[in-house]
Amino acid sequence: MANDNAAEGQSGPFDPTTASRQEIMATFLANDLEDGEILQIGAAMPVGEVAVRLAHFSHGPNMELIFIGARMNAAHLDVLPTPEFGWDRRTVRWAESYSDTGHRFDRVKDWHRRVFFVGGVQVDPYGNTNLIGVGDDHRRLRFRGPGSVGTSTLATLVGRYHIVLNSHTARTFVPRCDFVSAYGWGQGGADARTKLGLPGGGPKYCVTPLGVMDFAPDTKRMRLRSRHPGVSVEEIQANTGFDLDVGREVPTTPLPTPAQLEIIRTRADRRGALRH
Amino acid sequence: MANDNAAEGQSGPFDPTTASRQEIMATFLANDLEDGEILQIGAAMPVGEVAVRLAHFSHGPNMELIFIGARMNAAHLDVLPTPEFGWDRRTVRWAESYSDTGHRFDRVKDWHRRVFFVGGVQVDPYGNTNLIGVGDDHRRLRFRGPGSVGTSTLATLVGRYHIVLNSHTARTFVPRCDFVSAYGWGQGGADARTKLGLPGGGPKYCVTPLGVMDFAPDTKRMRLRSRHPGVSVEEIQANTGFDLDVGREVPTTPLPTPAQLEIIRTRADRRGALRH
Amino acid sequence: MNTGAHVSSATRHENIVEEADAATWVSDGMILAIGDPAPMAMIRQIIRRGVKELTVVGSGLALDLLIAAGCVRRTMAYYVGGGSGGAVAPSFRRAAEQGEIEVWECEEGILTTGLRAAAQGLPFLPWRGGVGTSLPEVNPDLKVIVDPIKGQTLIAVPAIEPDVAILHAAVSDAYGNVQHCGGPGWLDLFLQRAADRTIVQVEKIISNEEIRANPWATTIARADAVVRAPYGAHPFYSRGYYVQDRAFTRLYVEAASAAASSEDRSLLDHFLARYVYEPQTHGDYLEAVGVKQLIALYEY
Amino acid sequence: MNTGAHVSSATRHENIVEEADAATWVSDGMILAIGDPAPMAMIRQIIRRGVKELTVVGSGLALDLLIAAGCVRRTMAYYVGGGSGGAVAPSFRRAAEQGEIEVWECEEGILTTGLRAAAQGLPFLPWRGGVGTSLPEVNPDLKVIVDPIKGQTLIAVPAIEPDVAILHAAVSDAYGNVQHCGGPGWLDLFLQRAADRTIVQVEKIISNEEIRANPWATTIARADAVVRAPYGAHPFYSRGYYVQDRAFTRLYVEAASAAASSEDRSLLDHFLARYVYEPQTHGDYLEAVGVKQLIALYEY
Repeated sequence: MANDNAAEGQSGPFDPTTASRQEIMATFLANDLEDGEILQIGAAMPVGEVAVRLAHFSHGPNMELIFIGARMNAAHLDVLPTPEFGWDRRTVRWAESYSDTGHRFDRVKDWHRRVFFVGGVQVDPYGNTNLIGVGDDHRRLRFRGPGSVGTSTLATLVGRYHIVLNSHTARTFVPRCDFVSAYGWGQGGADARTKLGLPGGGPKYCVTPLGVMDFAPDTKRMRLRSRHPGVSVEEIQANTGFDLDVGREVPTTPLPTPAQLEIIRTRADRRGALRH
Repeated sequence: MANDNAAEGQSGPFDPTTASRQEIMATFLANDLEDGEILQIGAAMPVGEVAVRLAHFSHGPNMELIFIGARMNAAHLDVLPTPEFGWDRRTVRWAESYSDTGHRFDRVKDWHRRVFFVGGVQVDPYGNTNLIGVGDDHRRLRFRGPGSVGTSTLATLVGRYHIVLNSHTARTFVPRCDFVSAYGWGQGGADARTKLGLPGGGPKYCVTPLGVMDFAPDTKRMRLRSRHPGVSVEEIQANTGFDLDVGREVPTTPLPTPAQLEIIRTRADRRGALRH
Repeated sequence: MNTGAHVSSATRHENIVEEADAATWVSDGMILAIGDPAPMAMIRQIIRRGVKELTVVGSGLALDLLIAAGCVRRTMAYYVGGGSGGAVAPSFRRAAEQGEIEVWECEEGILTTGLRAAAQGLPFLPWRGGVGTSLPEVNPDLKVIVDPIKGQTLIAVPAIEPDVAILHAAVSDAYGNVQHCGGPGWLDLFLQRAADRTIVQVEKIISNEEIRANPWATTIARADAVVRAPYGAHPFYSRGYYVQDRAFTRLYVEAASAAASSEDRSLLDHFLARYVYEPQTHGDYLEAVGVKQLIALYEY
Repeated sequence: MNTGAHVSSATRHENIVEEADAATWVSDGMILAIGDPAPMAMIRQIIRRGVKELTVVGSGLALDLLIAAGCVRRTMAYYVGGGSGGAVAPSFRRAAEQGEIEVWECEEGILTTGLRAAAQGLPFLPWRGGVGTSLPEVNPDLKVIVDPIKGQTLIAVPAIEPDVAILHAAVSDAYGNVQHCGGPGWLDLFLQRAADRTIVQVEKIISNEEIRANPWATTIARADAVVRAPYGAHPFYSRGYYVQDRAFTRLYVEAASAAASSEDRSLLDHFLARYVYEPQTHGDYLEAVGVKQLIALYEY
């Protein structure tokens, strides 16, 4: 267990106070993931990738990791390299199956066990996200986004998902998305998803380099859950384009334990993508 | 060409007058099949199987033969054994691809080039066929049929199909099918299929041990096209439970040429399933 | 959420289940899907347990045996032929004609469509095959619809969602990564995707390393249970291992035909006693068949 | 019907087509689907021909190059990322923001559904993913419907029917029996099934006997044309052969980004001239890249 390594303490080689913000983000997400869950990891999502590996190596020996079409379980391996080669053959180096032979989305029955991470060029107070673009007129956007990828479908069906953003600014956190590519909690309310018949559990956390947000159970409006070490509530609010619900006391996001940091730095993120 | 072997003539080892009725049926069907077509062959359809092989070996080097999930081209082979082992692995012995990996019916775009043969426990004057059963009440049939297999879909979509029956009796040829599992020409009329939006070309011939029927272009009602050698028009009509349209003169179904009979007996039907 | 950080030394669970335990997944009134090649070891175990009132998505003589043993209330089958023994499987034919079972009349394209709807989490999918036929009349679950885009006539097929699918395959690792030899069976992957849970009986368990040596050959990732059943499809074929035992299936068809036509069940009851009820396990069944008969079926 | 009996000595036709001839299958205004790995040899040849007003079902930098070269009127893409070079592909971004191309806004599940509808000969298929989003608002071809069985809200996706799909794969025989190495690309089989005609460019033609030695490995049966194109996916990966040439794609992204942001097309025009217009054939292109660069990309 984590505390086994506590003796190494704060000054050891994996001193938690040396954790970067991205390492803190990955640890927070890893702590949410449960053994037996299915993790689908998109391209260019280093925080999510490391979170998944950390969970898999620390407490998730029955997790299934899906990188692109390759489904793997690597709990028995000392290390799992990031599939830096994109879609070439080595992505499936550790795979046990390859789902991409022309029947994608042909079994969503176990997607209640599936968790994924979604990004966005905009996110609103109800966790709706936008990868389409920014502007009033879809035919002439001010900023054209990359497109919805598979997020509309995944957000509809998976057990839960987390919004993970590389930056936290008022340009990203907007009162209302210009377009919604992944439906989160719509206009709010506990029934925001059930009234549309959406089976998936919706967004649970929104994790950024400044802190962690969640959604109030009744209104499903975003609230500040924790701030990362060294970040103030004011800084977060100032970089958020709408009023965040903030409790009386906002705790600090937990640091990784030394054991977790050791796994991150020696096995889950060997290339050090999150180190700085 | 066929006539190359004509010198061997009527008294050679492949004397056409020795052709069995089933060999005549297979030859008639083979003559209808064109090079480049895709032939889907169901189980327990020996006449159809031999017809396909005869066409493939004689004039169809670009045909694709589909036995169960196995797609093959065997024009280069001297012989193609009947897949007598059902669905075991040897069915695909000559295959070039195997389509049955969970995406059946996922490409019907080339089905206009596909031809198949359908049987039935009943057939009506408009070429509708019934594999469901006989009786008034579906919940208590007098005779329970085997079920529709894939014929409802195939009959809807393929370029054309032929009804091939092992027996020709008034019990099978009925004024109206108790149930229709494969829609042929409905209630008749040239627009019987287009008015339902069915893309397939419908049944072309109905071939039995007594003769060959087709469908009048305007009414799509069944008419007698030819009788097999030794069969009279009266015998056919007496064994048909409705009035067959009969022209002034009903020709005899053509015999196989010696060359065709040689292919049947030495390559297409080596086991002699049709010999008697 | 897990509260706080945790590093666990737990290891990966294996999915190997004993046949008797796996059979308890199937209980009265469920929708059971059986694959092709037929998972006969499990089917015999289910009959032994005396499960009743099943709706069975299946075909052929394996389905017929379940009907003969009184396990079935409803069939969802597009074809119930009698193998080499006749055009229609005997017990199915008799039970359907007597009204003892309900036939959810369908067709291959329609069944496939309903299974796909379940697998995709959709309440229905449309299909064109069967427009104009009697299928929507004799099966009120099939609705004739006008499509919302082009106004064409189609059939809306409701999701078909088996509680349990049971399949037979060549090999699996201990974690349920299944690889077929010579391709998966006819509808098997459709059944697996549509079902809530899937049990795969296999000829052999192989190492995880062997699976990972060729992940593209994995046909089912993480079956919920794998059951060790060498010769487990007997009397039917298992690709890469053995062919159908036609003498044996003929024995069954004769017994079942006699029961169906003459109402004399003695031959059938004898068959069921000897080959289903008396063997306590799949191993006992194989002893009853005899190793000489089994090895005579090896593919060549 | 063929009149009378005939025994012909004709032999089987081969499906091998030269790249220049295959490119003539694509003409102005068509719907063109391009696979992943990207069939770059054919794409360069299509650009050389000056085809215009295409609707392209595709993604990523291959699509971006077609836009940069002025071939595209409309995109049907769920993701047009910039590879390692940025979040959004530069030419796509600029053309969309300027209104020079029309974006048929979709998403992976929705695109897949529309392709499947075409492949199954259906006017539409329903999908749940995207309910509640802006997709049906910004793409009027997507209709929000109430399902006829259970009354649930779904999205009806019309059939997406490419005139031609062009893919890249490992090997094929002369008759168009294609076998991928390491699995077919992401949407490739959906594209092939939906398209009227499919061209597959391959690293290598192999014998029919090699195909028949493992028919289960055949991913596309009888592609309408196969084009010999060793290194034909360069600068992208080809599984089992080579990895992406990141230095080369960076070159393109820099050139295209400069054109998009500063309206200075000189770098981009130079890139297009050197690597697309000046080489007359795929062989010429490979000479321009250089064999040293190519062999440095071999997988390890």
